[in-house]
Amino acid sequence: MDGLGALLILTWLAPLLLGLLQLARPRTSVWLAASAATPALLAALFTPVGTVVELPWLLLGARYGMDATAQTFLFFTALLWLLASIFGVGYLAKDGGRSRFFSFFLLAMAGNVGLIVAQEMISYYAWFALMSFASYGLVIHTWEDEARLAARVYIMLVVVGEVLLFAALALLFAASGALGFDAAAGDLAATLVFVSFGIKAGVILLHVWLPLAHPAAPIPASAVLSGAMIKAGVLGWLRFLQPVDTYAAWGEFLIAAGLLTAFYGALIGVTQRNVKTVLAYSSISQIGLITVAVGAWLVSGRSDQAALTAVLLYAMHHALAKGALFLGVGFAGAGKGALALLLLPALALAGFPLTSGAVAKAALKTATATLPGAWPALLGWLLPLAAVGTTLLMARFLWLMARTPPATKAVPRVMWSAWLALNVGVAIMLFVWPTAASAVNDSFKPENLWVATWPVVVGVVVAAIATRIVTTAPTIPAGDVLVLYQAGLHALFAWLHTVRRKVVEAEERLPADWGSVRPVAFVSRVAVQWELRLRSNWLLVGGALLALTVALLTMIAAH
Amino acid sequence: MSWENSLPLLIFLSSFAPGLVIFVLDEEQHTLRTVLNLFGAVAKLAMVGAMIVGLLEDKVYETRLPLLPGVDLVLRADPLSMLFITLSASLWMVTTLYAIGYLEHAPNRSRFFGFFSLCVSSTMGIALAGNPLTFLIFYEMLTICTYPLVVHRGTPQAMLGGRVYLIYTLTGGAVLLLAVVGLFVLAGPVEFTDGGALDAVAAGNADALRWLFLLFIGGLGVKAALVPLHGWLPRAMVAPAPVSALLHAVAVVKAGAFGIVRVIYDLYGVNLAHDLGVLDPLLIVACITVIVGSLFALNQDDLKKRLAYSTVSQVSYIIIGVATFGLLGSIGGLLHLVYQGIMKITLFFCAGNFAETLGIHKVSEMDGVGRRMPLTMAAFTIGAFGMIGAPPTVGFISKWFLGVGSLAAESGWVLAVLLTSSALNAAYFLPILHRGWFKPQQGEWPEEHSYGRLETHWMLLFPPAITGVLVILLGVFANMPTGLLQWVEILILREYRL
Amino acid sequence: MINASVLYALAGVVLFGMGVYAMIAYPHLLRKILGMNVMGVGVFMVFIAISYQGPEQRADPVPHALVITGIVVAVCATGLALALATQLHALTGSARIPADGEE
Amino acid sequence: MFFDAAFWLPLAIMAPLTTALLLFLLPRRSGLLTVIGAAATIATVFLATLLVIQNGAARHTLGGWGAPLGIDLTADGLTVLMLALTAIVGAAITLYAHGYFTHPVHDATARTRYANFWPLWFFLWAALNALFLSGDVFNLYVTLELVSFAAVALTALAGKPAVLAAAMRYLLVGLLGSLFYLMGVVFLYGGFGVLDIAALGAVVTATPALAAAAALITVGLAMKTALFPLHFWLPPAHANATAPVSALLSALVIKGSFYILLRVWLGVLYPLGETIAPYLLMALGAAALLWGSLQAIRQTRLKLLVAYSTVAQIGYLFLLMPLLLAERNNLVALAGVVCFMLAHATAKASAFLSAGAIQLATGDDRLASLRGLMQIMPAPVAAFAMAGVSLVALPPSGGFVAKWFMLDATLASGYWVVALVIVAGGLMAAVYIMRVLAPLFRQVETVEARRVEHVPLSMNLSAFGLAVLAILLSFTGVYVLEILAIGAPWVTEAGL
Repeated sequence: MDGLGALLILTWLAPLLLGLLQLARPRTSVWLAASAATPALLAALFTPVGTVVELPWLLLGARYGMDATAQTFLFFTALLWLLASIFGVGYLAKDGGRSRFFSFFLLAMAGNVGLIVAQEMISYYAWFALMSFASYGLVIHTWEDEARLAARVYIMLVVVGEVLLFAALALLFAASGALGFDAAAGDLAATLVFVSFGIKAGVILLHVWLPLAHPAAPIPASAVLSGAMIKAGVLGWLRFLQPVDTYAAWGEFLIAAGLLTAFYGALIGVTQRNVKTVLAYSSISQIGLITVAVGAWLVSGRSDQAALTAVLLYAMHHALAKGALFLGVGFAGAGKGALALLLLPALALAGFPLTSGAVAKAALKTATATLPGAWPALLGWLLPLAAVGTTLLMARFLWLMARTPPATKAVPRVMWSAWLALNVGVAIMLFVWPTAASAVNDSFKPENLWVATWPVVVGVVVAAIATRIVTTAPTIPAGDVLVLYQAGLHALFAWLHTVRRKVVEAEERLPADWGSVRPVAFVSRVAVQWELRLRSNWLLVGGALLALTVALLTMIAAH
Repeated sequence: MSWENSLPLLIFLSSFAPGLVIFVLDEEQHTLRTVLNLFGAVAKLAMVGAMIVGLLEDKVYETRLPLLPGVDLVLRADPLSMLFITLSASLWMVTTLYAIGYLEHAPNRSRFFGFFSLCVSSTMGIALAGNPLTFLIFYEMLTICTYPLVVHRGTPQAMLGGRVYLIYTLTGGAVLLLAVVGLFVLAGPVEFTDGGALDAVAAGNADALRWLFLLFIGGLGVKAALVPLHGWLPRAMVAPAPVSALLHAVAVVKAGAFGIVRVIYDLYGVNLAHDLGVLDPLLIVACITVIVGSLFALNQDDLKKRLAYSTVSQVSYIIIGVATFGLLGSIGGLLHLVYQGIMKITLFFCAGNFAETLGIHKVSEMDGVGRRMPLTMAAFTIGAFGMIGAPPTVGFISKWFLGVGSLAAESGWVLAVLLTSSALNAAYFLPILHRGWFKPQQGEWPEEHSYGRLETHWMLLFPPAITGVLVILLGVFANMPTGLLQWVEILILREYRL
Repeated sequence: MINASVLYALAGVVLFGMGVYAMIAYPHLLRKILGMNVMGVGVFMVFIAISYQGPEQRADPVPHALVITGIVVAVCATGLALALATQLHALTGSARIPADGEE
Repeated sequence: MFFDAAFWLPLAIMAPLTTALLLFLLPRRSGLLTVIGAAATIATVFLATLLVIQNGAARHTLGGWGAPLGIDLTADGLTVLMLALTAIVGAAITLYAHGYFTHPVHDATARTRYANFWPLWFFLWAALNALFLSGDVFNLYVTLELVSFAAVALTALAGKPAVLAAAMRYLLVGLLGSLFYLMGVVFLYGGFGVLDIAALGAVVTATPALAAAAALITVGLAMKTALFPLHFWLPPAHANATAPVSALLSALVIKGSFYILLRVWLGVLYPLGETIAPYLLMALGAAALLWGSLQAIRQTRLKLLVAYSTVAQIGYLFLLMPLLLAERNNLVALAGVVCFMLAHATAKASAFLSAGAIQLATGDDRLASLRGLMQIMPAPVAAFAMAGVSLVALPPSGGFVAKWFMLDATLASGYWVVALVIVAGGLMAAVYIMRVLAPLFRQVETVEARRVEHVPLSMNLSAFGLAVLAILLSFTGVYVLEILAIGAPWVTEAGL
């Protein structure tokens, strides 16, 4: 293991150790914690693709490495975590639970970073679990009612996800006999992978925790939850599903599911009144588009790099933009400047030309162009429509932000610098990122410029009209279909409770005290009575004596 | 008798003899008792270490005393017994330390530590037993020696718990006795052999062997707490925490599970057991136990009771492993034999700490306990995640092998059972963690003691800390060369005669 | 064909039976002790009867020796029994065995 | 001469008998005399035992007269085992009695009465040794009566009305039983013209005389052995006697009559072994086991509980009758029965002795008053617990070895129902033993310790020693089997 390899290990080791240190010694400098993502960032920039570190003694034989996918993911993840933690230093300056927050924050970071550089299933699973469980501390941090509800829903889905993922892992291992990422098992395994990572990513119907949890967490945590952590689900699909022929149908399913998610997120999102909930639904909507890209990747096969590139670019674009938007919530009421600055990530998300969103959309279009059947045509219509939805969401978001009453205190400088840095990232990163070069070129093509522009315009117009017409917007509670799930869950728990009560009753019927069991008690009482008679009545004994003698005689004589 | 051949006996005596001496000690001879206890524990650990080294050099350690015509009392070291004995010797060491701290001011300490030592001696005997009769002898001895520990407090509740314990375990012992004698009548004096010892009599006796298997499992299943034979376990919870820890992790419950392992691997032989078709019914019973045990644990407000039901469920993971025909599942089962011990002992240590330091006995009293006792709560957290089977704890490692093992054995439904259990484990452990770490404290602790700078007495704090760290380290470094995993793999290959 | 020795033997058996009956049926201790003696006499009669070996031969001497021993034993038994009975009478004022109930 | 076992056989009777006579004459010297007498008896018994083990069965013709008129003493493996058992248990009880009868809780008159223990006990010892050594069926009758007389007198020693009644009943039952036996002997002699067991064994055939003899002998001895339902006399006698006497009665006296039963069936009545009579005995044994255990469980007094335990455990002795008799060379079954006698004798003696110590110290033998005694008198409690382990037949203990042999024999012959009864008996024994032990662990509310009388070391030592022996007997199974084979005519090679 050379220095660059060591750096690869340090990506997760640093936040892990610093997180534990923070847990054990709450007085530790918070800046140390804030810098924990630095090794990951450095590794993303300097560790060459193809670096592999084998640690056979770790877990069941661990393998870490850098590939193109990991590089992109690691870069935006590390960047977002770094800036979010710097932001957090300011945001939580007055918070009594700051060190505890940072402990969980760093542990979640270690998980997020670790799963990106992991190159086999067990390590991925381990880091995924660490990230998921540690995030509980982030979601519940404020201890408000919403946070506690959100945390409850969150942890349930985490457990379900973990359990299903374990099953998927086992099936994949059973199929291939190895722990690497190149196994493909049957439909059951694929279903499990889809669902377990779908929960994390927030695909339609599996998304219910997301609109609750992302808003409930403190802002820096929301940023990484929405920006970085849900991408772990996407990465999971990339790692655990293989673009092989048997999975082509799954690809089409993913495309369909992604489209549904994209529209569904937008539809529900515009009805929300909490800025962060709007953003959370926007994340769901965007994840839908990334899911489309992943589906395209599954359909198009291993040889076609376009789809994979689309996934990576879209993930990076969304991570940075959504991160910037969430951090921006911290500047609500901080004046016109902040609001204006928010336009950048908002437009980027909507895919307006010259923004990272346009680049990502161009990549997505290239990726979907080669799809079989009616897909390209269909997507050609639906993707811009999705962008309309996104625009509406962003409009709703900005409108809500603008209506926030002015804040009384000035925002600390640390937060400003972190946010600004992230906005710079949003502005330039996709334009300088090496693998994005062709997508950048594509995005400047006239037809693409047109496709990028009109939905935004339409969206803005619709939004403008809507603010006039719609006076009473319908309110859909955050988590939407969660209500249905809760009903189902209640039924399940009621059933479980009945089962449990029945078993407990059965268990209680196992007697502890045999003496009090009625037949036993009866027999022993009768026995004691007769024994006393036997002991005081010679005739009884004499009878027994004679009977025995006669019995023996007959028995012997009978022979 | 050469040195090598007396070593198993010495290992037995290293706790037996101190135990006997402790009985006659005065209540106040605290120091001498502690010295005796710790000396025994250290000496035993040293001898076990020497034995492991020797076994690697292919030495044979076997103590043989004539007992009955044709059947000797055999104490022998083989890889499987070393697995169990290493576990129990190490955990005994830790538990002794804990018990000394726990019972510092309690009455009847001489009696307690005397039986405590005898209990461990019996466990050593069970581990080293080289034939069914020897196993039975120590198995019953364990039953007897544990009773005074269970009823140690002498409260009506304790007496009831003890009585139920005896009713169950003695009945189980009687069934086991029938099995052992029946086997002796059928097959003559057999000894535990890698890969099984009954091949010679298997032909033509299939039905008899199946009945005997039923008796064996019936007898051992009581201690292993297979549903519906588990009723004693939650009631035995009235015992002091170190006893519960020992009972659940090393001694009684584990003895039952170990016995089942022995019967399947070294008596019947896993191949023969598979051919007889007795593994699948056992697997089903174990699966039912896993689920039912977890279900019981839900909503159980008494912390130790919750842990007890969790044991019911977890020990059957071991049974699932050995009842799954295939290398991977078997590895998982044996790994869990060790891992479950470490995890459960951690949890019980922590439960004991809460009870002893703050007077907390119920889950509902645990709000905010993590801030008052962070280290204990951390250890508890690790143990709990181990039980759920989250990586990188040891619980994950064994669950992984069990899971892929069940798939390899083409009984995928077992995987579903395991995962349901995991989810249920999460359902009853995570709320505890939530209370401990996140909920704010409500009111005063029921009964708080102060221990200066540390959150509790150091003798109470170190044991869970050590075992908690082990839960992580053994999981993280599971694949270390010459580690446990390799050991178990070699062992299993021998059992399958591969 | 019943000859004298068989008759004696049968009488002995009958005596034995009467003794058993007396020991069982009569609560008074003295009757019990007497019953015991009657039983003994019955046994001895049978014993002596079987020593008859026909008109030509002398009687078998062994049963005689045994019966003498037996009488000694019976006398001892009677003595012991009477001593105990006296004691019991002295202590309880009754010459019956008190009903044995739970204390 | 000294290396001939036969030389020592009469001495094994003479030594205790002489001691008994001397004790009658010189009651003031009882301390010294008992020590010398016990030592001499034990020494001769052990010499005889060792020599028999080494050289095989021995026969001594008293006065050189020889059968039929003379009396022969015979010793084979079974004999020496019983002799040794009597010596060991007797020695422990002797030691115990020294502490017990001189204890200051007894008043002067009681102590004077108790002085009679010593000659009676040595007389009993002599009678038991004579019983085990007797080689003909009439001698067995005489020794049986002698044992019975000594036992009755010892029972009456306690002096209370209840115990006198019990002794009276005991005597009458004993006489009834032995007269039945004698009648059986008469039939044997009438039928076959010999009394020597070995000689009888050579000539017996299944005739009506043998049948009548079998019925009478069996019933008589079953009564004296207190086999259910003829056990009614035992609990009051054993429970009300003084502790050393209870131990003697339960441990040794009962075994005397069973020994005769075993001898006579194996040596003489075996032609009837194929009938269903042994199955009746087996059924009664099973009934005794279950009935006695049930009664023991229901008792509230310690000594009555132990006495009923004896009623129950006698059942074990009869359970294997069909096995023993149908195939006379079933050495495993025989070993089971004999091991059981050894284990039961030591364990039950220890149980009675420790119960006696507790009763002496607390003046109370209700189970409820045992609470909290563990700290105050650990030695008797520990002894009782260890004896209990053997009575329940948990490993490792003598009782377990016996149970192992029994189960082995029954399962090997397919009597699995009997095996189940054996196991059930063990479990029920556990229940009544725990009824004694559990209260000992109960929490005591008052901090102040209960006041109890001091228990002398000799008592503790003997109770504890016997209990340890009951445990250590677990290592004797192999040797018992070997010794039993010595001079046993019914053992063929196939049986080993």
